[in-house]
Formats: sequence, C-alpha cells, structure tokens
Amino acid sequence: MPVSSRNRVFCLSLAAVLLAVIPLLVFSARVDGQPPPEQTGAAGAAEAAPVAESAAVQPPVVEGLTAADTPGDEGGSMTVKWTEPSDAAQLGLKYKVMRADSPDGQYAEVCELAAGESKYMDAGLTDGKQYCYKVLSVVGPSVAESTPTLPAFPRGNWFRMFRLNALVLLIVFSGSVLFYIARARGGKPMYIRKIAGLNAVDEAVGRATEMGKKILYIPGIMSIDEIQTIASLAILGHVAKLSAQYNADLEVPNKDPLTFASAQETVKEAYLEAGRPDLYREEMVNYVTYDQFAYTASVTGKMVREKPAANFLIGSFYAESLLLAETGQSVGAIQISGTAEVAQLPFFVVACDYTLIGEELYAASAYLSREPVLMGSIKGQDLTKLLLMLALGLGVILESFGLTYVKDAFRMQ
Amino acid sequence: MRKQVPLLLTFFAGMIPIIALFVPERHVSTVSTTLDSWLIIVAGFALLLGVVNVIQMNTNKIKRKSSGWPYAIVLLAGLAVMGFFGFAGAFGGFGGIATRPDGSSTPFDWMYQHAFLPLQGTMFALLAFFMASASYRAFRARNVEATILLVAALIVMFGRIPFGEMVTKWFPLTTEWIMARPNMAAQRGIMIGAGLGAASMALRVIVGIERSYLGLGKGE
Amino acid sequence: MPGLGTWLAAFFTLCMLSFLYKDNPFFRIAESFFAGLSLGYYIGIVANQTIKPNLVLPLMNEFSTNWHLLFAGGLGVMLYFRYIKRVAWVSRWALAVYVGYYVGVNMMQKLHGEVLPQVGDTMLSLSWHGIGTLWNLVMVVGVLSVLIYFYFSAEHKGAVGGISRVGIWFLMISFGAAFGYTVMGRISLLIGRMVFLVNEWARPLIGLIT
Amino acid sequence: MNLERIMQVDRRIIYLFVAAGTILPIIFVIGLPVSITPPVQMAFDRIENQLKEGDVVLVSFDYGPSSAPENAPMADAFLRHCFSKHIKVVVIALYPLGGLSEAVSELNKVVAEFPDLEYGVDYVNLGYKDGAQAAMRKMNENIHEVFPTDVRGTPLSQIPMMKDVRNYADIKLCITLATGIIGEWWANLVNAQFGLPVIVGPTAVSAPKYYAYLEAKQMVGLLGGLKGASEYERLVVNKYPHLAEVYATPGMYTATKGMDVQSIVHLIMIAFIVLGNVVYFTGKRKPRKAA
Repeated sequence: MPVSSRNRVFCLSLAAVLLAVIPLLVFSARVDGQPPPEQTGAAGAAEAAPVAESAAVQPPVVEGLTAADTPGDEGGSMTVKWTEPSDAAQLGLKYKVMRADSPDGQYAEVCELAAGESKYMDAGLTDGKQYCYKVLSVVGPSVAESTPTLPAFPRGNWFRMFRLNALVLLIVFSGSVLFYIARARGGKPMYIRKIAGLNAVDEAVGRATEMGKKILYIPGIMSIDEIQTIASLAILGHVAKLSAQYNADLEVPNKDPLTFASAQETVKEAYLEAGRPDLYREEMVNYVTYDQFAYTASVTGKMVREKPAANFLIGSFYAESLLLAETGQSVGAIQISGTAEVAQLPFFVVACDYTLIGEELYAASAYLSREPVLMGSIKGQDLTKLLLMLALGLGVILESFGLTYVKDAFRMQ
Repeated sequence: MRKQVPLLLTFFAGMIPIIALFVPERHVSTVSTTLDSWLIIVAGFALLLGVVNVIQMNTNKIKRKSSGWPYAIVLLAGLAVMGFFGFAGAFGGFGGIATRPDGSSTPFDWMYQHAFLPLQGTMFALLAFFMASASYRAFRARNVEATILLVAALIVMFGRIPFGEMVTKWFPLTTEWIMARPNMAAQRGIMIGAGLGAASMALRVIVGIERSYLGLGKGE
Repeated sequence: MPGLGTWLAAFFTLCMLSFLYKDNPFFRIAESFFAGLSLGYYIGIVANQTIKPNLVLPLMNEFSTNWHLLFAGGLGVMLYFRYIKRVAWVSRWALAVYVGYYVGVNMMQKLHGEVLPQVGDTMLSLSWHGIGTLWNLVMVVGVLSVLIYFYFSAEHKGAVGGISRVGIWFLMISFGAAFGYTVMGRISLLIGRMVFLVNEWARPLIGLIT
Repeated sequence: MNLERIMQVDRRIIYLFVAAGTILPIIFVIGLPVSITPPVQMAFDRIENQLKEGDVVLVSFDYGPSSAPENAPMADAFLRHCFSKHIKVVVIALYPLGGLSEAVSELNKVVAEFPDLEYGVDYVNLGYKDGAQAAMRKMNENIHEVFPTDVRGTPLSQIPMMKDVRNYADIKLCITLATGIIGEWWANLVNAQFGLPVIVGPTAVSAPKYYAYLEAKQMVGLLGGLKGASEYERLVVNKYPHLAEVYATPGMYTATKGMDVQSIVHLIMIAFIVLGNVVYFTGKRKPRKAA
C-alpha cells in the first residue's frame, strides 16, 4: 500500500511536540532547579529511641531552615527543609512546623513531626501568596525556636524535572522506533529472528481444519486498556484471517466486554479482508461473564465438551492460566500461549506446546504480518534495548569504581 | 472520515497522559484526570454490551433447542436473580447490596456468600490439583532446559516445607537464593524486554499503525 | 443440621470438584449458574460502585460542576451504536478514546515505572567484597543474557546464540522456581475449601446421623 | 508395557492422592515434626516473658477470607496465648475485604473456650476502620477518636477496660495478622514513629520482605505463613497443657493440620515427579537394548 500522508503527519507531529517541549523544560528546570520532595515516611528510620527522662534537657535549635515552592507540582504547596541535629534521636526530639504570612506575623502550627524527619511538604496553600516558616524543636516541656525563613510563594510548575530521565528515554525510544519505521517505508529489508510459537500458528489452524474441529482463541481476561490485550487482538486478526481462508471453525469467548466489542470488530474485518465475509457469524465472538473464575469454568467446560483442535491463550492472564492450559492439554489440543505476566509464564511453559514470552508477544503481530512498517518498529525497539544494555554495562563498571552517576540518572525520583 | 476520526481520537487521547506525566500544570492534569473519570464510566457502560450478548446467545439456544439448552435456562435464571437484586439494591431496594446495619444479609449478599464465593473459591482451589498433574507430566529431564526447570522446581518445593529443612538446611537457603538471584534476574530481563515491547506497541497504536483492535485492517 | 446456606455452598463446592473426575451434569449446572450469577453480581457492583457514585449522584446533586460527565455518558452510549447498522461505525469512537488514553498511560508506566528502575537497580557493584559480589555478577549476567535472548534483530547463532542460551537457562530456573514457590499458596486455597466441607458441612451432618 | 501405563497415568489418580493428602490430615491429627525458628520463638518469648497479667495487647485483623487458612490459626494461637496469661486484648480490623468478619468469627471461637472472660473487661472488639494508615497515625494520639464506639455500638467511654487505654502508650504490644501492605505499615510506620513493639503474622508469600524489618528491629517477632503459625501452636501447647486439650478438639482447623497438608501434598507432588522421571529414563533405555 502507498505511504499514507496522514501517518506521516502523525509521526511528524509527535516528533514536533516532543522537540518543542524540551527547551521549555530546560528553561523551567532552571527556574525550579531543586530536587523533588521525597515521600515522607520513616521506612529507613532507626528504631525509635526512648523519650529522654529528664525534662531539663534544652532542645537544640534547628538550623539550615529553608522554605520554597515545591518543585514539579501543580501548585498550592511549599516544601520546608532543615538540618536535623545530630542528637535528635537520642533526645527524642519533636518538631513543630509553624507558618505565617510574614516573617514577624502570627505563626500557627502546621504539623508535628518525630525525630528522623527533616523535611515537610505543606499543601493546600494559595498560589502566589507569601508564606514564612519557623520550626520549633521540642523535648518534653522545653522548646527552642529557629529563625524564620525568608518569605516565598507557591506556584504551579511546567515540568517535573525529576522525570527528565523518563523524557530522555521516551525521546530516544520514540525516535528510534519512528526512524526505523520511516526507513522500512523506504523499502529497506528488515530481519527478525525466528519465533518458534509463531511458526506454529499456521500449523495449528491447518490441523483444526483437517480435523474439522474448533479453534478456541482466548484473548486474556483484561480489558483493552491493557497493551497485552491489544497485542492479542492483532494476533487474533491474523488467526481469524487464516480461519477464513481455510474455512475453519473459530470461537472467541470473552471475559471483558470492551475486549469483546473490539474482538468482534477485529474478526469481522479479518473475514472481510480474507474475502470471506459470508463465513463470518456473530456467535464466533461471544461474551461469557465478567468474573475471572466463572469465565474459566465456562471455557474449561467448553473445552472438555467440544474438544477443540487448537487453543490460543494469548493476552493478559492471571490465576486461570493453568486451569485453562491444563484442561486444554488434557483434551489433546495443540496449544499456543503468550503473555507478559511474569507470574503466569511458568504455567504456560509447563502446559502449552509453544509460549510467547513477554516481548515476543508484542513482536508477534509484526512477525506474522511481515509488514515492513511493523518490522521497523521492532528494529527501533531493539536499538533502544541495545542502548539500555550498554548503559547497564557502563553503570555496572562505574558502580564498581564507586561512581554512581549512571545509576542515579536512572532513578531520579 | 470513518477511518480517520477514530485514529485521530486515539492519537489525541494518547498524548494527554504522556504530557500530563511531565507537566504538572493544573490545567493539563485536570484534562487528564477528567478523561480518566469519564473512561471509568465508559467501562461501566460496556458491561451491558456483554449482558446483551449473553441474553441473545442463550435465548437463541433455548429457542433452537440446541444441545445443552436447559443449561441456558439455568444461566439466565442466575443472571436474572442476581442482576435483579443487584440493580434494585444499588438504588435502595432490599436494603442495598451489603449486610444491613443489624448484621443480617440482603438477598444479594446472601447469594454472594453462599453461592458466588464457594463457586469462585472452589474453581480457584482446583489449581492445586492441576499443578500436581501439570508438574508430573512436564517436569521430565528430557533435555538441558527441562532438567534445569525440574531441578529448580524440586529444590524450591523441598525448601518450602519443614521436611526439606530437616534433610538439610541448604534447601531453604538455596530456595531463598534462587528466588532472590537467578529468578529475580530472569524476571527483570522479562520485564525490561516486555516493557519496551509494550511501549513500542503503544506507540504503534498512538500513531495509528496498529489498528486491528478497531477492525480497521492491519497497517498500511 | 447445617443451615440452608451451608447446604447450598457445599452443593456448589462438590459440583465444582466433580469436574476433576469428568464433565457431568452437576458441574454443568454449577458452571452455567455461576456464569449467570457472576454476571448478575457485576451488574450490581457496577451499578453500585461505578455508575451510581461516578455518574448518577454527581449529576443529580451538583449538575453545574459535573455537567461534563454527560460526555462520559455519551461515550458510553456510543458503544451501543453498533446495534444500529447505519451508524455502527460511531461505536469505534468510544473504543478509540478508551484505547488511546490507556495506551498512553501504559506506555509511560512501562518506560518510566518499569524499564528505568529495573535497569537502574541492576547496576550493581562488581568490585570484590565477598561472596555477595558473585551474586551481583549472577544478577547482571542474568539480566543481560535474557535481554540478548529477546534481541530480535540477530539470529541465535555464534556468540549471540550462546549468550541467549544462557538467557534461556535463567528463564528456566525462574519458571521452575516460581512454579514450586506457588504450590504452597494454591494448597492453602484448597485447604480452605476442604476445611469448609469437612468441618462446617460434613461433621454436623455425620453428628446428626450417628 | 507396565511402564508405559505408569507414564500415562490417569491424571485422576494424581487428583485422588492430592485430595486424600488434603482431607485426611484435616480429619486426623498427624503432627509432623516442625523445628521452631528464631523469629517465632522471639514472638512467643515476648508475650510469655515480657508481658504480665493485666497488660493490654492490640490485635489487628488485616486479612480477609482468601488467606484465612494461613492467617486465622495465627490469630487463634495469639488470642489463646494472651487469654491464658490473662492479658487484655483490644481487637481491631483494618483490612477492607472481610477483615471484620474474620475478627468477629475468630474472636467468638476463642472466647468460647475461656468461660471466665468478660467482654469489655478482658477483651473488646472495636470493629473496622477505613483508611488504615491514617487510622494508625491517629491512634497514637487518641484511640477513642478513631473508634468512637465498639463493634456493638457501645461508646468506648462506657467500656471499662478502654478507660485506661487512650493511645499507643497504654498498649504493650501490637499483633497484626496481615495479607497485604497493612502489616508493613505497622512495622515501618507505627513502630518506627511511635515505638510500639510489633509482631507480624504475614502470609507465606509476603513473609520474605518482613525479615528486613525484623533485622532492623522494627518488629519483635514474625510468624511466616502456615509454618510460622504451626510453630507457634507447638510452643503454646507445650507451655499450657489446657491448650493442648483445646487443640486436640476434633473438627477444629489448626495450623499444625494445615502444615501437615502442605508437607504431604508437596511430598506427593515430588514423588510423582520423581516417579515420572524414573519411568521416563528406564523406558528410554529399553528400546536401545532391544535395538
């Protein structure tokens, strides 16, 4: 088919949006320029020390107090930070964060924190309004007061600087995928290695036709908000086309109603494309129920009664994976499974003839259709994978020498 | 037009959460969260699609007296009873769908406790049996890969029960090591690869290359 | 004497278990009833927990701030256009928005929430500090070899073939171990059902007879 | 010929073994040996040696029916241990999907074994509270504000034992039976910030991550899954002979029985796997000889 100009527009506009965003970000990053607030919580905090017995202890004054707009938020909050005194835990120190409109205004308590905290995010404020903070350190009845912060005001920000790494990855990834897609359109041949499970698809459909038995295609139990389901529907398109060509008996029982609606469109279109719209029947794609195990009971029941020749279990599966696969195995069906749910892969591997593992599931539609555009996107994703492996190698080497730059760049948050 | 509009909608709807991830500005996040709240409702509406299909299929079965048609009556009876109490309960009938304030069960809750839960729990529990039969059949030392699978499974199964610990304390220790090291490494590898694969699939959907889920034919 | 609820629960439990022997009318009754019942259950749940609090109540109570939810309802209704031949194509719009939005969400969740931290966490120090270093090496080699296995642009031959073979071994260890590790949880579920049958249903029943 | 038949053993034979291995240990007590591990011993010693009559313990039901086979025996063992030592118990539930119903049924069951106990004096059930983490923080200030009434609707001020129990400072120990993240919050939030000693009884699947908290001394004891629960049962039975009688009641599900089922079914599976391989290899060798 000819290159569609609309698709080119999509690709270009995506690239343009991404490129336009970068200068904006860099600019706003300069303005914000502070690391993000961490989740409050004392996961790593030391065992709480007993509160000091004597009330005569004078608490240390908190130093290094700063208050500024919380960077990378939608506005309405300030972050207060201070240096925790070294003996805070032994003293059983408590902090009271106080807030006022001006340095010498009326301070009111915002919150009380235990030793181990040196940061507080004060939310629910008004953007553009000025605030000052003080921190009181408290041991029993004694209180010490810090000097107040300079006035500052909260505001909404335009970029979450701490997600810069994700943006870089997004750009590198989208860039390489779109680049290879463009290249594939230019007619450059692409190579993809053999994927065992996918070579068996034709065989499975053929076998079902010969035996005059059913092909059962189960597109997982999740909705089409799950990418695995979309990948599964792409494979379903291929299987349905083959079934139409061979005049095999296909059935697609569904657990999710939106997946059901989508699968109906997919199968109908596949029969149309294969030139056999006359063979398409509404009952091919049907709905069972929304409960995972009720669905499983129905489908396993169907398996033992109708003894399908081929079962496709492709998509997102949970605990029902083995119930379906083992029943299918017991009725002697040839089984091709595929999922990216790590916890369910063992069961498919054990009970099915072929299993598409993780990334192979997503590559399947490209592999089956052999369409250059889709193959190009696999190439692009391979390039990113290669870059990530290099980054991983570099990160390991630097880490071994005690340098943490690369590792830190991978988790800025 | 019929093909372009859905693809454009997909593109714009897909860009919103991506931008919202990086841009905290209030208007952007509002658009994203609003769309999110809409789609929850859309998913709720979708259930009726399924219900309609189930009623159609099963009444057809009964009308045609096709094989197993009496079971279609059982199915529709279950649907009617539970659907009625559920829908009526949602809008205040029969004291709602949970327990009443005095601790007694509403009809919906009673059916849930004494029919739904046992059915669901038993189906789930069948897995214990299926794991036994699957492991018997599949864990054979046919080749190197199958042997590795078998040995790893046996070590971990011994490591989880007191018996294994009594034979040698290395069973639980090795189990922990396998779970924390080689198992974790493989799972990470799968997750990184699958993450890239899913992202690539997503990108293909957003730019309109992958569209079989809309029944718009494949690629170009 | 066990109560009606216990009898019903026991009946359905036994019907389901009978599937292990072979397909039979009891299982089929339970299975069909379960399919209908569960669908009815979700009608109640969706009406109660989605449609009522997210659409009906906001529209009824505060229409002025929630009027935009009418669009959501509109999108939902669009799904049903498929039943009217002339405008069936409109039903794709709702699907398109739904898929588009969540695909965007998932794309970033995978890249930002999975790929980045998983790669970052694998950057472990390999400078010698005891046996732990060796285990770090196992981790790094495991992740890299599995990634090589998933590399589609090269044939599994030569060095790439060798490394991806190591990757397959790692996968097999993981699958075997995960299988063995899950057994315990599944048996616990079975214990739950059997304890119900034996202690709550059978014991009172036998007590009644003897 | 015979070997081939074993190879293709009807899966129903395996099912029969698994079913027998599950049902028989539930009916007949076998009591396979279990070695006591240090985290469980720590939990037992804490209650046995560091608490005295009249102390107050908080027991939080943070699990639902799906993990009851694992968590319920832990709850029973703790309750029995506390009541045997005349320790007062405050029961709460923070798990939304059935935590309260589990709390009610387990408490009723155990209380029936101790006829001297009086509600409101020796034990109380405060019921379920939504928003676990917020409730946990707030209870440090005032339990009466988090739970204004008990599960029966009686105001806390009218419950004798709650008069002296205002916040965590009046409680000596918290025990949580947990299936999800709530157990971790008790360790990394309540213990870390407010210093309340915590014992956690998680499911076996989530047990590994609790070892980190135990090592960091954010917990004073740990019962990992059914195995931990069965160890605890052994400890209380050895210490309190009257509990041994209770645990021998026919028709009562205990962790010891559950653990017997686990061991036996695991061993059945392992035996079948080994059998399958032995037959596979003997079968493989034979045709070669024939040739």
